[in-house]
Amino acid sequence: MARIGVFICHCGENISATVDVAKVAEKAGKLSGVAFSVDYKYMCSDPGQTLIIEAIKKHKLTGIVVAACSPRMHEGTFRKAAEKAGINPYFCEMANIREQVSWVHPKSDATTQKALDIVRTLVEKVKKNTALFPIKVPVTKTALVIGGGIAGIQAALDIANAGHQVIMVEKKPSIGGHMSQLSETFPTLDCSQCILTPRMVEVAQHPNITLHTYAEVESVSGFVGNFDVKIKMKAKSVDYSKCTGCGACWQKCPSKKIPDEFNEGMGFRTAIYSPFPQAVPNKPVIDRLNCTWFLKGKCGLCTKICPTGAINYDAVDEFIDVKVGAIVTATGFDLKHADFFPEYGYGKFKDVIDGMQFERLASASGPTAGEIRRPSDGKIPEKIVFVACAGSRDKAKGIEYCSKICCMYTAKHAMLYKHKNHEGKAYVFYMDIRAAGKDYDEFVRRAIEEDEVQYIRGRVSRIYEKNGKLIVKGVDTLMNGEPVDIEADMVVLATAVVANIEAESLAQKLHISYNKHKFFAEAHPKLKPVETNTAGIMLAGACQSAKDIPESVSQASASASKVIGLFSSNELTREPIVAVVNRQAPPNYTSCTGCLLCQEVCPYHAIETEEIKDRAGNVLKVVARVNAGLCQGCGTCVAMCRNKSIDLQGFSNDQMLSEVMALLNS
Amino acid sequence: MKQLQNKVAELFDNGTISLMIGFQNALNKQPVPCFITVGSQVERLIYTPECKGNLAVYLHKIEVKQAKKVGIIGNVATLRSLIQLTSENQLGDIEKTVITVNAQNEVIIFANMDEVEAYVQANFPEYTDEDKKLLEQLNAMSRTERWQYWSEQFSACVKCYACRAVCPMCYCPSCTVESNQPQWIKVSSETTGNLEWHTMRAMHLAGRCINCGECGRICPVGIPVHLLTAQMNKDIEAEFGAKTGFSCKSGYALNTFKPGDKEQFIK
Amino acid sequence: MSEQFEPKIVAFVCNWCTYAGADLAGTSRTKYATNVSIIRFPCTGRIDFMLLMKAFENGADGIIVSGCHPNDCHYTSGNFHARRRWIVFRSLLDFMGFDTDRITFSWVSAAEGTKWASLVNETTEKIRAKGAFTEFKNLDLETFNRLHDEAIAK
Amino acid sequence: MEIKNIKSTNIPAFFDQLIKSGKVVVAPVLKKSGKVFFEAVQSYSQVATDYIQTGFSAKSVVFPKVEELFSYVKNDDGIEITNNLQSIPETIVWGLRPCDASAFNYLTEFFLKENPDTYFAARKGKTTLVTVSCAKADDACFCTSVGLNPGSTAGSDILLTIMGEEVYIEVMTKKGKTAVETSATLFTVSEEKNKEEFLAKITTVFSIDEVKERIKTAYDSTEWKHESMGCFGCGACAFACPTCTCFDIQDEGTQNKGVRLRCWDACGFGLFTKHNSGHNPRTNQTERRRQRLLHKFKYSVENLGIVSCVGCGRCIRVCPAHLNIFENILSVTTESKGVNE
Repeated sequence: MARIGVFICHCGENISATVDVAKVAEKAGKLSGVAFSVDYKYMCSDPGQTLIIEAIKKHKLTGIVVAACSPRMHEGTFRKAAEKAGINPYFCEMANIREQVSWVHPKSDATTQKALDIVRTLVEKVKKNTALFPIKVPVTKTALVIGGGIAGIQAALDIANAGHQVIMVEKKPSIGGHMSQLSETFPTLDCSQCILTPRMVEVAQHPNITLHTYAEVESVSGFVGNFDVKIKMKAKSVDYSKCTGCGACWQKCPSKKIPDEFNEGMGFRTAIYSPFPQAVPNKPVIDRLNCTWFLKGKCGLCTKICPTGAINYDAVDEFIDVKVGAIVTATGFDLKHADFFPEYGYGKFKDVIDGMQFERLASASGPTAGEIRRPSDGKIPEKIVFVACAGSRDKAKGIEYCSKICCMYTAKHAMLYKHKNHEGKAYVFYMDIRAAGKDYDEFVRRAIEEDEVQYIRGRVSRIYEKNGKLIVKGVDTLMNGEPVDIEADMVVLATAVVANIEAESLAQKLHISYNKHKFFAEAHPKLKPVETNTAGIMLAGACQSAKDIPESVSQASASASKVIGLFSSNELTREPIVAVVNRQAPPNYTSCTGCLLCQEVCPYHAIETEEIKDRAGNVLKVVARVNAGLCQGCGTCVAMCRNKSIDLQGFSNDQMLSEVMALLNS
Repeated sequence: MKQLQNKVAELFDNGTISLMIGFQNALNKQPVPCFITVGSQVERLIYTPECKGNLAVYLHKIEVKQAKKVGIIGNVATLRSLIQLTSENQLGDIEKTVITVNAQNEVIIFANMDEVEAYVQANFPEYTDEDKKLLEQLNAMSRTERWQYWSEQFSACVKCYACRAVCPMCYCPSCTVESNQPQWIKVSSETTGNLEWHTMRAMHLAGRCINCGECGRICPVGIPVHLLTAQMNKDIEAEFGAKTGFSCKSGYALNTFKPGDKEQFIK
Repeated sequence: MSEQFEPKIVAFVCNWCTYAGADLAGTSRTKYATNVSIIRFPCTGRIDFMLLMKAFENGADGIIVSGCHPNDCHYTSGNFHARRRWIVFRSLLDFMGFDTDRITFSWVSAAEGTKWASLVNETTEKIRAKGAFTEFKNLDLETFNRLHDEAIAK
Repeated sequence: MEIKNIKSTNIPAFFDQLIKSGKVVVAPVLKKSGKVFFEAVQSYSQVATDYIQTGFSAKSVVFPKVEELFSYVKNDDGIEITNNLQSIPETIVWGLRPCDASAFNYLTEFFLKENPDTYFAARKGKTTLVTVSCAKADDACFCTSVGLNPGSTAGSDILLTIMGEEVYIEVMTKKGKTAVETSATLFTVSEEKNKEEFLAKITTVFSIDEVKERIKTAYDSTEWKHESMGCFGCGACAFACPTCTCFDIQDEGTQNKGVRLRCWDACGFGLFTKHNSGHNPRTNQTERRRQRLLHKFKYSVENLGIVSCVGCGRCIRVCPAHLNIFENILSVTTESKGVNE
């Protein structure tokens, strides 16, 4: 016989202001099977929890209903309290009378009645609850890091340094990511490559890290602690075991006029290439789309020249299968460019460039060896206009969010320019200056005050060419919207940060969610900012949202610590909210018919088959079995099983039907 | 008839089958199911266009399963049942020999399910004229008239479950209607419960029913229950392009989805 | 003045989107009608059509079924399976002459607290205008001990 | 017994008088499905006359398919229990066949002999059976094989035999007399007549005495299996049968109110004997069908001295598998002559 305790929380006055909590407690006390009922100011407080624990012990309660806030808030809290009192934590249910009652309805009898209805519903549910026990699954202590930018590098190094194996997958021929393209970094103006490349080398040399460059994640199956990942190793056409990275091949390669991605199209590279001098690994790949051998079937110069015979035109894409326990997704971002800003003439005027192109111009290793020269004629510009928020915070462009890094890098760009051309003039059009980071605002002030960069608060409406100059038309909103025309030699657009172009397809492979801009979604915006809703998959860096380097690195370390935490024990404890196929006495053994129509429904491929055998080992029937490690507890199989042979623990047929009946029968 | 009997006798003789499920004549001249276990009894076997019963349902009987090597005869609806049951992994433990008699009165013994599929696909049946007419009538009614019609029909239901018993697709060893923990549907036969029962049955058969019409034909109180699943199949075919009992590998419309499924009814 | 009819509406919602959306409506203090009570499911895919039938049998005047928008499902595809199930279920109910308008299907995301509030209000108004759901109750009256009770009623 | 005559043209007038008497009149009605079922009617125009046998028997008048035994309401003062016994109306069943009427004798024995059933007693006490003897029969009819005939008066309060323009009335009981008295002027006194030529000719398929004897040892007959192979395990035969009395007690309700119901059940259902443990003593349809048939021809004879099959043939007509009860009985009793396997 059930002995249920009902605990009504006032939540200060959050609930009691509109719900007559005393009446709910009194009426709940009269419900069949309820042995104890009380209301209290703050159930989640220490004294509140003690009250629950004492009541469970004193009244020998078999289950409890805490009517308070949303279970999404405090279910864990009260389940722990129940456990402390000696009952199975899954005999605790929460009635949400705050978010879904007191906060959305006025003080009235109907509101109190609704609270009582919900309490009654949960009382009937908890009567049908069963003791559930956490599921233990083994953990493979290897992490997969997807993406070899600074976030991926940081996460990989942290995990590897903690003594766990890491597999890093990078789709480009080298790790390093966007950071390797940067000239200097704000707010310290230290050289990006100087601080990054040692980290890249560390990754390559770390005994615990296996690096796969020019590789992509093909598919992911399995579940936390036990992911099976298929990695596609794109054909490099170079045998890395033989290649020494001497560079003879790319020096001799005749296809030299290929726009260089690393230099954002402002320089050229060869068909066999290593993206940049400090690349890790510093070994080339053949760009088959541009290689004469692959286009025309002749040339073969690199094979002839290679001293170690490492060139292999017959290489094909290969697939390897790895088993990992956790995944860190650090796939970074892209910048909006081409054709996105027709009004700014991007793509039409050679001297309208984006921020990353400016980085390359300012970089000592860039196409101009660090001299800022305009792309059209190589002249050193006398006037540069920087346009912040090019695309960001612009509903009309479909990007309402702030790209976050542009205020800072625009200030940096202006500064770098001024440092290199003291006589030059730099203008920045901005909407607001968002420089909320350590030493950030000081940095911007320095640009304005010491380097005399002219900041104009207003938007640029148009850029056009006139007499070899770029006319930037804008307004100065601090001067009553007075029109401003600047004759510039070069314009730099701080274009919006957008999700990696392949983010969506990767999210689908990983079964993680993403927002409408295709940035990956964290499990909780505040409390679980690095986890995803899929257990065992973490986020690091700009794949989640626009981030600067320190933020990306912090999040990467946070992800790494989550992974290390996960790897800290040999097995993993999972919530037992999983589906189960019933078991019955012989001769049925189970009511499952083995039609297996449920297999197709399961998003996690958690439904396997099981042979039911008699004592002599003869197979009596083949039925479904749920792999509790894979099952995530959605219950879609339960709703489609015709004779209810599968049920979902915690949301069983018995529980759900009891809830419906109780809600409607007062 | 003789041809059929000889061929079946042969199947017994060469050990292909140990049980033949077929039809025989009975007292009221209606073909009735018969179960032949020795070749010498084959002269009981008949097969006429009146043999409409769907014998596939017997393949779920434990006594039949025990026979292992089973011969079964039937029309296209029966063959469709076999295809659908195969796709639902229900016939794995029986070595079945499938027989039909075509429009030219030739006895066909299928070598395997592929041949059954090919035959079914070449002779895929339409809805009967009578069913078409009834469905049209029902669809032409106003919603409240349809409600009236079905409530009257279901009020007569006595829950004898003959509709379930004759259905080859109703093979669950325990049916949800019999579940008492939780009790989904009342045991007593009152109209709401009857309506729930038939709704559930239709939903569980939607996309699986092979339109043999047996359930409606045998209802002791004459409820045309088969119209529910017939309409469902029509809708499902129109909506998702799925045919039941068409291919052993074709899926089930309700355990799959397309991202572009219609949703104008969803706010 | 006659008292206005207050329909009983049950909402079957998924934990991750609509339930969270309803929580958000609360956190944002968005006011809405008291007529709708939520039953929480892990996913719309879990919602058995029989539960809808039972809700009507037990006196619900209307039902809301709501979950994550397509592509937003926490379990990636539970809502897609649910959607297909509802397509078929609605067509069956309609064929049986059941007023499918009493069931409101919706996608409400965790961010759409306002949508949840207006969905509740609109559904409440719609069901209020339709009046109490009596079809099932009438069936019971009609057939319970039919031979005898009819006569007594005369 | 009183014997009377009425002109067939006066039957509607008699019928309408019965309705006017305030009693519920249950009579065969032709349904849209083309089948004839008993139903409460308001006028003779609703009554079907051209039928061999109704789809279901009239047993539901005294043993409804669902019967409320009592209802309860929980309130602050405790639990209040009420039942419908007082409101059971006086009922006349019109147009049942002699086989069905005789089934009422069996039902009465079954429900009232030991531990009398209050509900049945109340209903039976208020029920008058106006039987019409059979002028037609079909292949399924076999009442003559179980000791009855198309003109049997057993169980009836009144038996009507249509003899051309005249209807021959045998008033068997006081209740019958009361019914006739509602329209006394329509009836004339008649001498006893031979009904034979107005009755259907029904083949006798077996000797009931021989069957009763042989079936004693038929339990282990191997024929049960052959005869039951076709059985799907539905309850159509039991629900159509005038003497099947299996029932299931069900409580339906919520926390605070509910009813206890007696619902028809069938021994042919697999669930009928299934234990909570999952064990089922009757493991297959063969055993279940044997139970049903032995109950009719053996167990009820042992317990109540009555063969509880009345030969109405309904189970043969409704069986989805077209199983035939008398053929089955013949085969198990023929085969088991003498030896048990």
